Amino acid sequence: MRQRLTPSGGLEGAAPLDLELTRRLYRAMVVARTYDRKSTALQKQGRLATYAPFEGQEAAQIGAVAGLEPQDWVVGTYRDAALMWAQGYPWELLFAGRTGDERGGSPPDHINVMPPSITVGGHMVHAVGLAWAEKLHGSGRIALTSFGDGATSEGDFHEAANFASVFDIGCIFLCQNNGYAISLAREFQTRSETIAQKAIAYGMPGIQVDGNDLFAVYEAVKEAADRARAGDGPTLIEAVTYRRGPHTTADDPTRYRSENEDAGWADRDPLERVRIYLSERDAWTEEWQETIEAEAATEIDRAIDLAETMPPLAPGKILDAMFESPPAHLKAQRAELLEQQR
Amino acid sequence: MRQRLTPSGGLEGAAPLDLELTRRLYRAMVVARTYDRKSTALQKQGRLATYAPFEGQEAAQIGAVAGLEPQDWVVGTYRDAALMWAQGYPWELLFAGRTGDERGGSPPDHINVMPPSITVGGHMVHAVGLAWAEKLHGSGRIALTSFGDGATSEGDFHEAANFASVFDIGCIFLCQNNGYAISLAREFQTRSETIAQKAIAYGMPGIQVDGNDLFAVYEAVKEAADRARAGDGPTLIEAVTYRRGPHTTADDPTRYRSENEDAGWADRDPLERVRIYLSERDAWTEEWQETIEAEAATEIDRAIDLAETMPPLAPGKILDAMFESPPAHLKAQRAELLEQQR
Amino acid sequence: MTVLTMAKALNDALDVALAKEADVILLGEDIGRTGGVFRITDGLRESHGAERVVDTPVAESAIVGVALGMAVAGMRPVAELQFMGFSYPAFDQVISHVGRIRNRSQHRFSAPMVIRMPYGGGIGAAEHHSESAEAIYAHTPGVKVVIPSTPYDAKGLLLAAIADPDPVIFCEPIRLYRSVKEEVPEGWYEVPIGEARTERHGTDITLVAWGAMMTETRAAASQLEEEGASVEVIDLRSLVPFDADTVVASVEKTGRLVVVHEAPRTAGFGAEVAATVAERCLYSLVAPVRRVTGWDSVFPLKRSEAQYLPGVERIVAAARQTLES
Amino acid sequence: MTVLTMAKALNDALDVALAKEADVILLGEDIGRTGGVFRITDGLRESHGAERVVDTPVAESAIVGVALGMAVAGMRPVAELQFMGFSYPAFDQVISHVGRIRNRSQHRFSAPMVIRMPYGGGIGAAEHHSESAEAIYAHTPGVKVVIPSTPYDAKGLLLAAIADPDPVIFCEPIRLYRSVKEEVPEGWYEVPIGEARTERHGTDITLVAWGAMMTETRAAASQLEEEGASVEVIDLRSLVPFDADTVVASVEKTGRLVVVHEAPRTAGFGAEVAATVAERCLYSLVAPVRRVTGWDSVFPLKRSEAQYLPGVERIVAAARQTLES
Ligand SMILES: Cc1ncc(C[n+]2csc(CCOP(=O)(O)OP(=O)(O)O)c2C)c(N)n1
Ligand SMILES: Cc1ncc(C[n+]2csc(CCOP(=O)(O)OP(=O)(O)O)c2C)c(N)n1
Ligand SMILES: [Mg+2]
Ligand SMILES: [Mg+2]
Repeated sequence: MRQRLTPSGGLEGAAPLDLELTRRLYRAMVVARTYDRKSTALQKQGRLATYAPFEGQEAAQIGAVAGLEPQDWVVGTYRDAALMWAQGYPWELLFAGRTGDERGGSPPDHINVMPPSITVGGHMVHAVGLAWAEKLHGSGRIALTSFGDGATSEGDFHEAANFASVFDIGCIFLCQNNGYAISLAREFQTRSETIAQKAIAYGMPGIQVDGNDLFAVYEAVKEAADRARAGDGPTLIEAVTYRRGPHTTADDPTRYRSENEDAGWADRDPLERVRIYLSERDAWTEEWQETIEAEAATEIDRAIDLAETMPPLAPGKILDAMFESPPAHLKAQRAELLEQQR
Repeated sequence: MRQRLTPSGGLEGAAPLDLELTRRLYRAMVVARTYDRKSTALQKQGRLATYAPFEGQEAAQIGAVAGLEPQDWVVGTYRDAALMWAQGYPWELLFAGRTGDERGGSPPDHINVMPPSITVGGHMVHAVGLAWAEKLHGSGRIALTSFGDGATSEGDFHEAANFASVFDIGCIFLCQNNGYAISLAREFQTRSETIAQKAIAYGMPGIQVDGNDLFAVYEAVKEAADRARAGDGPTLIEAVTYRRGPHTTADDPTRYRSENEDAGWADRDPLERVRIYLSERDAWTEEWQETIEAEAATEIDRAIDLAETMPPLAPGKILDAMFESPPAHLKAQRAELLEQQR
Repeated sequence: MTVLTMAKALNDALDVALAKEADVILLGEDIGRTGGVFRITDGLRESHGAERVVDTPVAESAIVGVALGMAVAGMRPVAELQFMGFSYPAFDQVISHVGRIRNRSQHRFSAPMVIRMPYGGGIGAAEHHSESAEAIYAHTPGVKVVIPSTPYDAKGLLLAAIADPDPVIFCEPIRLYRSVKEEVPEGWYEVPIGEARTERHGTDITLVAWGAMMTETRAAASQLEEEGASVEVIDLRSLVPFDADTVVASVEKTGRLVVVHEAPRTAGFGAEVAATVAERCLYSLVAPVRRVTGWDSVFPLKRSEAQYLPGVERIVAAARQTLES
Repeated sequence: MTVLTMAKALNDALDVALAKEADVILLGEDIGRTGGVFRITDGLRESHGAERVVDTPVAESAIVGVALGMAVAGMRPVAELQFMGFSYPAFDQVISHVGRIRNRSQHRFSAPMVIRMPYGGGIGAAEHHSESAEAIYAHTPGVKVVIPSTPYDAKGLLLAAIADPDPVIFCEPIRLYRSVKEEVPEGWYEVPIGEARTERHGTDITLVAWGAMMTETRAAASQLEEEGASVEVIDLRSLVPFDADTVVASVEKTGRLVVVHEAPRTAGFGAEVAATVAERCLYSLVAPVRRVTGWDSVFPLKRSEAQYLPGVERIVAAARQTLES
């Protein structure tokens, strides 16, 4: 398992990122964690629908995007808010989605990030298609698709990986192995010792990295991105991390895992090791921490505000995006719907 | 790639089967080839529907069953007539199926062979379920599922293999890599150098054998069967062979492969090397060859006769096996059908 | 007799089946250690063992296909798919194999198995968690389709499904899991598959519904009765076999039909009900048939859910129009 | 104008589309080197290159899901599934993603793509090669469903489908690929999706059908005309959008309706047609609606095929009964 930054903040080899960028990414992880914890809090207040926390996976998500170009496609899941945000998906839309508003799935025009995939497995083939189209268009863009350890059991994972390798598609398969698929521990999900070794089935490079290590994740993704852009095809990256929280706010992890297991991972916090790394290089101070936490709080509160003050979708709108323009039967049903609303 | 019997009939190591059994299996391959060639001939006469010839794959099929017990489950495909027959599926039913008669899918009660799978990929999960049930019943039975190189691209292959390994199911995955999926050459189907290495994705043993080598196939299956019966789970076996004929009688291989390629494989005929092996040990003679060919012809002709003289399914029968007993709507439709027949 | 929610009644049915029949086995995602996302299998792993209440990897096609293999080998698998919206990856197994193995083998092999799936909306869930695709399964030859609307029926129908010699798609209305309680007998009892239940007898109009929409339909019926109409309410309970006789007999009496379902309208099962009436008792109809259904759209997210779900008002309005003509 | 079979007309449409639109790409099993099992893509790989006519591995879910990704990124993929019976492994992609991406993203992303699939029986094929599951796709929100019955419509509808901003399930009746020829214009022309075609005008009875069953329906109409009935024949051509107005206007005129389809009866699209009529023009109906359809069974193998397929006699008989009442 590749590691560049040890849990205690020690560096192996040369730093892959300069201090300034490292600070930016550290800050991004702080903002992401703020969003994540805030979402859980809001859900408890009934202001958001069920939420899937990603605490513990910040490095895997922020580090991955650091290895991409701004116009590359990102196709992630319900647990990838940080990943999507890092590639330009606005927090307010991520919140909006969780309030149960369709507009949360509609990123700004120039943002090449798909709405979060709610089904497990089905989105990876889309990433392959996106990257394939970019290849044919010669845009130089690639795609990264993120998924969990559980998703690797779905047939679509297999079909996506095989297509990508057969056609040399510039698609990065980023598996955030967070130890669980809801209640099923990784060891019961598959018998392969690593997820990375599944790449062998496709004659594709497979890399296992410490998913709580910002540098290692960045490096692996950058390497895979360079290969993809060069036309040398896909890479499977297993980022070994841990889902610190419940599967979703509706889940009770005590039913299937022990407190001490969680504790063990607390020491491997993805933010803490970067903090130590920075502070040892005088690039982190208490004051700065307070500043960025305050900024994060403001940024997230603003986003919540935007999401919650969005006027509801106008009545009938739910029928307006089934097709580019509604056929007669949907127009008629829309009229029925408006009739009923009165 | 494991090999025990070279194309020129040379033996590597000790013979895994005694001469008598080897003669029986050779004879079986002769009968199978007779069935196969006869089927193509009958199809040309319009007496059978489209047929998928297996010439060249006799050792893979006959050798595999030699490694099983009579009550083990066999779950194969449209190209596995020899495999199914070797495990007890009567020729006349295999013919009947090809004449377009549902009864061809109904083997005798004590025969644990599923009707041939027409869809690619979907049948492997059934084999896992069969073996799982036998395991729970403690019957000592296992299952072998056969499929092609193309089938390994289907999601169901992946899901079946993963389930089998996660639950230590006694299921043997026999891939007859015959070089093509209809027109798609193996090299374009997947980038993994071997099919056998796909086993690594499941932490499962994977074995590549010369599929035209009766001994090597037998040995690999026997080894996998012993492991399965011992409760040690599944094995993936890649039998490297070649589809000498067209995909089906409706296919024209000249559109996608060259004559000389075919020629190359003629030298690797699965029957010929066993013949040489036997004759070098005075266990094969011209007369015996003539005898078994004559017997094969009689056996196959008898089977055709049985299939062709089967009275057609009685009118309405096509609705009688949708459920154990037809519900009211099917009874009514049955009456409508009989009405219309008059 | 004990008073149970539908969730508990289903849990009880599975418990009873596991205890009675050694070949019953439960397969699904998170059904063991957590007892399922809706806790329908709560406690069963503890009481019947991990070998019989199996937590599977995340692979629906394998769950159903493996269950089919088990059924062929003599077991009685009950597969849980976490939501109907996640049953689609297994659709090929259902339509290509589960519904066909008996016919393919002319009775030599069969698939006595149940595929349970929570379905329907109304709980403000994420996309794919509010599906009503029962018509798709009803159009799939060789499988039965059952949808209970009460705890009593839920237990009895599930036990009947487990005892059935053929595969049953068992749709569980999420909204009803814990919203109603009723007396449910202990032990094994069966509610026959293929029989609709006439819940309320009336002479002016027939309301046909199933699953979660029974709640709104019952409320609409009460309101209409207050307005002086005599309303007959039929809970279909099974879509396959579809108890057409009960519906036809009712419409022959009332002359009026409103069908209610949550699924999209076009080619929904309401069309089958309406078509059957137009074929079999056209001359009894004194008013056009009406369908009160979901729209031909994706089930919307939380904030717009109410715009999609057929409510009491829509049913009442459609019934009034029908009664007026 | 040249006289073409439907197979050639479809091949021509794809050729024209590939030539006109650089973003059109064809994906499927064996569509390149062999030109497809039905030779619909014959010669296209040679003329447009292996990059645009792509032979894929055997994986339907990927074919459809990858096509969706391509469409989102601005291409116009046309996926071929070898037979409708092999479209089911891709069903999750169709119902969960292809039909939803536009709504999920509120128009930000869309899927202008076509999924072609040969469908229907009558050629004595093996199991799974004779499916008619059009009603399942018609019940899938967000996709259009098109079924031509003539070479002219086949080319025009396929080009319209390729030009359509939304996904289209394009069902090709296997039996008609080479059974009929007609004049087909050269170059690009479109037949509007969502418009039924009234093929024969009459006043006594309306026959509605689509796809391969148009052959039997036409023959039945001629026979009925010989018997003195004035028959209106409607080829639906599109199931989604369903041209209800044309059917309703016709039944308002004739007062009689027989719907014909090859698919199983229960919850087939014939039910939607019948239900629409029972809703919208009940008072015009002078006779019960009748459905002449396949049975609620698996499509049988060669020797029993004739027992399943609705034949001219069955259609004529149903129409006679309808005319007599
Ligand atoms: C096709 C499908 N099956 C089942 C589910 C229900 N489900 C939601 S998340 C989940 C577990 C996924 O685990 P993993 O892939 O490891 O991702 P994680 O939640 O751990 O990030 C399951 C089974 C689903 N959403 N889609
Ligand atoms: C699910 C599915 N997709 C496509 C087909 C059409 N088809 C029949 S055989 C075949 C190729 C299979 O190749 P392989 O698995 O190598 O087996 P082989 O025919 O070579 O024995 C295809 C694509 C099918 N029968 N089922
Ligand atoms: Mg996980
Ligand atoms: Mg092959």
